[in-house]
Amino acid sequence: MSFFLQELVNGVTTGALYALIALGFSMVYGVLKLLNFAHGDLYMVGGYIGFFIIRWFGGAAKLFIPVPLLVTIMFVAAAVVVGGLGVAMERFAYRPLRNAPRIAPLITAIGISFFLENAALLLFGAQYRVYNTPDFISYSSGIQIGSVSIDSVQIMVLVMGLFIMIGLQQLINRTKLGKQMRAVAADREAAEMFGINVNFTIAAVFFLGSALAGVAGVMAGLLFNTVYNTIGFLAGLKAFTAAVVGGIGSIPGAMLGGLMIGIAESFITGYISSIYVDLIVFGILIVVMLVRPTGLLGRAQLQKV
Amino acid sequence: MLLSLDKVTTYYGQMRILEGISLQVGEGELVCLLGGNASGKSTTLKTVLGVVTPRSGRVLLDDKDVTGWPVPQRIARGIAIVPENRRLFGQMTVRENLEMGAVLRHREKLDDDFDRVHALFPRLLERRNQLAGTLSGGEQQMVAMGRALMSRPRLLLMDEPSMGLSPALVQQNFQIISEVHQSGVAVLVVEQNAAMALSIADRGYVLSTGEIVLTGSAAELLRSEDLKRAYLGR
Amino acid sequence: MTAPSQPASPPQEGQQPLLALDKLSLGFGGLRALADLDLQVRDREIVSMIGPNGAGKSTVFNVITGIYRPTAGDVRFAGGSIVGRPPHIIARHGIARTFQSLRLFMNMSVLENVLAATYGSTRASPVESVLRLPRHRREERQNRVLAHDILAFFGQRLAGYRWDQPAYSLSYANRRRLEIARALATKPKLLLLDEPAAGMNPTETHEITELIGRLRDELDLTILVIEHDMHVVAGCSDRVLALDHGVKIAEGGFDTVASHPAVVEAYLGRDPEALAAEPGGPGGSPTQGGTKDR
Amino acid sequence: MSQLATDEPAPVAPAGPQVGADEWVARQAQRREYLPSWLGGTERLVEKVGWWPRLGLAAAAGLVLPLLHVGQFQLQVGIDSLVLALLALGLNVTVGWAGLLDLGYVAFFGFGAYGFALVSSDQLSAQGVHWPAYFSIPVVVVATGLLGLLVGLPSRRLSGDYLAIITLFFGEAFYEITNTVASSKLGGEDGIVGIDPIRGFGVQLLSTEQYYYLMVIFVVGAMIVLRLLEFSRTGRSWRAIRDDPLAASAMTISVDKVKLMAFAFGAMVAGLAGTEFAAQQVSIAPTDFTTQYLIMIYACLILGGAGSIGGAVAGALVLNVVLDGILRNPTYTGYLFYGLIVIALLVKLRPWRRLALVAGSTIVFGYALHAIAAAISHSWVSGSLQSGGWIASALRGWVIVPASATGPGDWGFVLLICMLIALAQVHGRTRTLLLVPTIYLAAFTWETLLGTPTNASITRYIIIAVVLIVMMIARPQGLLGTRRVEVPT
Amino acid sequence: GSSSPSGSAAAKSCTTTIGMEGPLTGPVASLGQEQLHFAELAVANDNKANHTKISLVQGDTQLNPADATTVTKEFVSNSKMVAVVGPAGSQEVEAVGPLFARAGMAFISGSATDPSLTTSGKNPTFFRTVSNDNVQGPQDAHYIINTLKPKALMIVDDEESYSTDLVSIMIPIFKAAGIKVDHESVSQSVTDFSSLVAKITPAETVVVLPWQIAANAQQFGRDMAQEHKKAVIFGTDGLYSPGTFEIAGSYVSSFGPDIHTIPADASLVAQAQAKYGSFGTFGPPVYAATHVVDEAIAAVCKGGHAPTRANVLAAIKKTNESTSILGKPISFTAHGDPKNGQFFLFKINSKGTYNNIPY
Ligand SMILES: Nc1ncnc2c1ncn2[C@@H]1O[C@H](COP(=O)(O)OP(=O)(O)OP(=O)(O)O)[C@@H](O)[C@H]1O
Ligand SMILES: Nc1ncnc2c1ncn2[C@@H]1O[C@H](COP(=O)(O)OP(=O)(O)OP(=O)(O)O)[C@@H](O)[C@H]1O
Ligand SMILES: [Mg+2]
Ligand SMILES: [Mg+2]
Repeated sequence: MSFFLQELVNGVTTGALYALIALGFSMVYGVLKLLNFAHGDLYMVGGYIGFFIIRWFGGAAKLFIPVPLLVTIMFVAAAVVVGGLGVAMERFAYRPLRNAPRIAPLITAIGISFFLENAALLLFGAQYRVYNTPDFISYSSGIQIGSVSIDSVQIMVLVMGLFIMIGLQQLINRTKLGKQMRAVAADREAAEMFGINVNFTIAAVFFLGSALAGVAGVMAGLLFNTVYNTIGFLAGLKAFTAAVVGGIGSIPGAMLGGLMIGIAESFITGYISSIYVDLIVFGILIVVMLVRPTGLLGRAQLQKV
Repeated sequence: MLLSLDKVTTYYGQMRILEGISLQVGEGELVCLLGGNASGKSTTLKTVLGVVTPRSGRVLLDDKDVTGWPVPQRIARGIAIVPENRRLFGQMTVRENLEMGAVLRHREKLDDDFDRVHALFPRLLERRNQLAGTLSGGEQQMVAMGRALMSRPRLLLMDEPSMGLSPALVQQNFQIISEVHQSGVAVLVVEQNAAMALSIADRGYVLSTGEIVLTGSAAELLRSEDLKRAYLGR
Repeated sequence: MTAPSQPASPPQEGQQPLLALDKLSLGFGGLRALADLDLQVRDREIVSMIGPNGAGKSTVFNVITGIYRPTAGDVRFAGGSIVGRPPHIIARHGIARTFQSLRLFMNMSVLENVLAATYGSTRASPVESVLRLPRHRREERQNRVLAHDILAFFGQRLAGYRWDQPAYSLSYANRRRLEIARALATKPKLLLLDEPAAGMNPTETHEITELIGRLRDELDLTILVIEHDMHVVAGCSDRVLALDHGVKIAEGGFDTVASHPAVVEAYLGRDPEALAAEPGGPGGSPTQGGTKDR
Repeated sequence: MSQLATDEPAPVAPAGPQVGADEWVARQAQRREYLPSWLGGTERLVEKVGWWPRLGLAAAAGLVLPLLHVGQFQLQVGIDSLVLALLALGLNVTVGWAGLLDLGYVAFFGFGAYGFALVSSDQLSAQGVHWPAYFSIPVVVVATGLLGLLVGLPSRRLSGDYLAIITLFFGEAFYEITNTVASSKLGGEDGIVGIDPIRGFGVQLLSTEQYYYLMVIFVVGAMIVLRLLEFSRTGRSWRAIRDDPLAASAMTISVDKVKLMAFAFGAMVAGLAGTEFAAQQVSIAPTDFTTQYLIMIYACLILGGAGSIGGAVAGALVLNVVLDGILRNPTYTGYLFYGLIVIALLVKLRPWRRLALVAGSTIVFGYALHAIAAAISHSWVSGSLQSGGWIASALRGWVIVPASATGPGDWGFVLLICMLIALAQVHGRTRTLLLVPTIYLAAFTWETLLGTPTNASITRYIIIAVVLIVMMIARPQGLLGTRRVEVPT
Repeated sequence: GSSSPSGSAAAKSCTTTIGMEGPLTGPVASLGQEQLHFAELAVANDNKANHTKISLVQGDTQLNPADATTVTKEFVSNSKMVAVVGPAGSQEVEAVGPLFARAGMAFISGSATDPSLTTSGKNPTFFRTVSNDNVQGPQDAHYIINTLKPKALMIVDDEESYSTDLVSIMIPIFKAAGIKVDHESVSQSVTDFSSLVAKITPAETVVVLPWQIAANAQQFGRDMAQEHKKAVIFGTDGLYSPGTFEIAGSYVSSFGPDIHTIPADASLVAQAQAKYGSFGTFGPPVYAATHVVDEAIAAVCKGGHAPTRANVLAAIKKTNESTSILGKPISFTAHGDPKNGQFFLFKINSKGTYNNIPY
């Protein structure tokens, strides 16, 4: 039983992280119908920002500021910088393609992804950068229930993930900006005709989505300790999967999709074998997709003829 | 003048659509814009709204040059549109669509406006929680009209507002346009049904391949042999 | 008053109708879009469907063509039930349609839009096409003749020099015409037209009315039209069917239906006499001389 | 139906603008879609030559190439490009025409390669299985087509991006199976080695030249087949379901069947490419068939213009020749870098006097800055230039190269990106003004960071990334693609 | 530097080019970039010492056989190039071996360890500075069986050639010794091991990680600590990375000692760290390989011959360095394997330092 719970905790944590990346991916998709394959690389940049902040404040073992402050700075800096990067990316590379065929931005996304990966390689080097989280957030600071342990980073990831999801859901359904986002998603030109600032709205979506990726990058650094220039690829793939399986464009869907994949991976590793984990996860997802062709929480594209 | 276009030339990419259009709409006037298919009527409305910017010429609102202004600022000066093909937000409910009409009206109570729209189109009250994309063509047209009225415009642009409506609704629609007009709102309406449109309009313009070829009071236009020959028959 | 080309009469007993709707019902969630709808259409008949917006007219088309599946009832075409068949099979049986919101193949040329619709009536496999075997060549030749003939129906409106232009470059009215042409290319027996005159000016509307008549006369088609323009309805239909809330409220000749109190109440909003006499149309308007002057 | 032919008079174009006529708009659109000036002229010229003569010319050029004294390496780049071209052609059917976003496509390529390798090597048994090519290639290609059918099956229920994810799973699963799960049978990470060359009827293809010719023949053959298909019943139905599947089904097209055919056909082309790849490479491994390579195929297709046969091939040739043929050589890379800057200025800066102004100011700016830097500290300018030849002599004394270049180079790079983004924001005079330091900064970054030998491989990817982004901004429909409208659903 | 007449004469005649193949970008760029840096370092140092003018040309393979083929054809058709360092992966060597053989060009890998590369006879011009898995696998397995005496163990490969080859050599030995083996597999790009760690049973007192990325192993160890698992990690080559992998009580077997701890290498270590920052275990063997090539070229030149491919190949075959950066002599068997491939075993103490212990 405790093994089951431990795997559940592990799966939920990883899943929450996937979900966070998927959220941003899904938001951008929802508004622009754009598969932003560069999203994973923004996550990578977030990871690096976290690393360099730890280093600027003395390094993991010799921090000269309190840990909560450090973590806050890490999250804020990653959110702001990566969010800004997302906005710049939209302005520079995607905006000229607004009216292009849908497949065109796919190549731009690939170009941006190449660019970010290799610029990171150029600027930050190829070494694996290590956060050394346990040096400043000790494992014993978490909670221990029987033989199941949940450390404080895991708790932080879960709590933040939950809050961000609820926040986003509120933002989109309740606030004016959220309504504007949905309107732009539904019909960009019509939205413009009613006075919605489309450029601003899209920039806001990119900022939020990218900032989430940045935050997720820091979280991943804290959880898994390692950052390097190509971690974005796998993360982007997972995010894409989570978003689609949950129902692309749907916020709770992305969350659910991420959690599902995280937990499935964890249990398959635990109960079957890590060798088959990807295959089995794919198998499960294919079945899910065939049973619900629009994803778990996706709404069927309505077709009024 | 509430609205005037001064020698406006508009392109889509490399394609010239409007060529030196000049047109006026006075405060509280009902002006109709006629023309054959693809003559640039919708483009004219889009130019007024600012969705497309002219390459040369000026757009004046209240005698102020707004040519380079973005759409939201123009809308804030009291323009609203019933776009061609309705352009509803299909994945949003009827109610939300109506709200989007008033998106620039900050922190105001919208209840009165909802009541007014619902009074005009009771069907919309009945269907307020249906997704707009699943409405029938005519129902969608009602939402489009209601949405435009939500912003309490001073100048209402309408692009073929009666397309796809039942005869009763077409009647009602023209009546609504008249009422709106009588309440002091200026209206610039594009219609295929020239005779009907002219019967309620003050003045009219006829567009042909991007140029204004005829203009005059509604009564003059109705009598004009040119219009009969050129627009109503061939 | 424009007289229909054939006197309106209910379908005769004994003669098998080409299309028969039998207690057709369809609901969307809580909404009843169609309720126990019966309709019989004989060969070479032009039947118009009118009704207020949201009455379920387009839905009838969607059910007939297999895009929606009715919750109850039956659709019989040329004697056999076609409920549950996929759209392309129904289309191959001989039912073609146009869409209220245009659905052309926007990036294909005018000619190709028409040719694409011959898929069901041709057989050449990819291998035959690549090797240019006789069957492919014969079919292509026939298709071209067919396309030419169909497009010729629209006279100058879809004249030859624009056959190679992509459909998106056409004006709204021409797109509507192309939709009809494309539907004709499936070699249908029954043609369903959903608001063919929407977005057209009075002259063009008149053209469409004439076209519908010619299609029946020259191609022996049976036609079901949805239209809100009373000039079209009056000008071409043998029989008119009025729907409201998915229920048939009147059926018969134009005059009968148009003066039916329920129809006037729910749909026309006022007296049909006044409607037909209103300015702008071919029916006794001041511009009538202009429209006939070709 | 031919009795329908009416005796309408031949269509005449109306003279002058006419109310209610939209002829002129259509005409105008046609006339104006050309690029301005000489570019448009070239485009029109190319269009005058018909499709088939153009193909003939291209094929002849391809066949003549090896006679022009090119090395093994150039030929290998040619083969790689042609394999990519063949793959892009197949993908064009599924993605470009039928509009099915197939992200598992690379697995068909891998399947073809593994299929061929298994029946042409010692992998399956001690003595091995060694089928002759005229037997093995058709079998493998057909098997790949069947696999395509199988993978395409979900496309009957799923659409758009949901289909994309299923096919992506399939691609990843293929990698997993070859790499990890079935490693004992398929050789695991080491793949399959010792694959037979293409052989049969007593002939064996061994040399690079022979494979090059074979690939030219295959690519040209595929182009011919696809062209013949494009305007046939099948090709039309593919393009129709892309634009509007629902309307297609109402127009007698059996959408499911047509989709499956598109999948299968694309897969067969990929399978064919796989067999050639395996035979030519002699050994294959799972890492040859990764998502990275899939991305490359997509890049070729879209860069060239999705939906265009010539575009798919052109995209593959351009991209791969730039990536492998040019950017692997640091000297060429330098030329390309400075050349692109100059061309961009030439194309973008009008009138000429503005260009002269910018060029002049940049030169003055550089020398002034260099002089100031040299006056402050010699170490600021004592680094060595990375470019060689005449570029170096032109830049000496103009661009600052500090003795220790890494730090400043990094910051220069970051600053350069910021400047470029800023350039996209501003217009008019500010932009002209900003151009000067940006050009200078570009040269500085090149000489201190991007152009250094250590970074050559990274720079190669950075340049290709920038080229992809800029190309898409400049021509969203791709090199040879045509403008299309997406029909909103 | 000195300016002896013989030195400048050698420099004049001894101008040549060598190639370097490795995954310089892409998913395993960390590995390839380190190799590149050490190759550059070696060329620079050796040029200075031998008064040669060898220049290094890089070719990015992304660990991809097809790319390696393209790069190799480029190198082979470059008439100035006389020998190549790399490629990194065994599957790449497999793909390019025949090409090098046909060109008569030597190539020396610093990381391809598949035993069959040298035994198959298909790669006559191939050399390597690392020992193959047939040496390391059994040696490690027997040490684990005899000294650590586990009842059951977990062995996790990283889906790369090196790792799976080693695992497939070790597993039969463990099984024969009656040890229950749980074989798992995670790709190098995975950085989350918590689920895997949760699977370690109390009976599994040893976890074998034949991995190449030390940071991943460190994370694995941390996940174990977090879930209170007490098993001992036994790693191989790639985990040898003081400062990165420092889970106390772990064992690491390595083809060479830590060059950080070899007094003779001190200046080199300082030089590398100053120029490229910290490094792991992929660089030094490539330094050794490059050094072998450099020395061979210098020897050919000293002998008064032109540094042609054939001459350099012959000189490399004769390599006999009494010492090297790897802290052991380098010479090659007839197949190109390093002679007396020797391995070292280390145990990490609680301060994270590596102590050499006897096998
Ligand atoms: N977004 C666009 N991009 C390119 N061309 C366009 C665009 N919108 C319209 N056009 C072209 O501009 C021309 C004029 O279009 P416009 O919509 O203004 O005509 P209209 O008078 O409203 O016609 P209709 O009666 O059919 O609505 C048309 O030929 C159309 O093809
Ligand atoms: N896919 C759907 N989902 C939900 N409701 C639908 C759907 N399709 C149609 N409806 C509803 O069914 C009713 C009938 O629609 P239909 O399109 O048949 O009307 P119509 O008679 O064609 O009207 P109009 O003349 O305005 O086109 C409408 O109230 C519409 O809202
Ligand atoms: Mg219009
Ligand atoms: Mg309808």
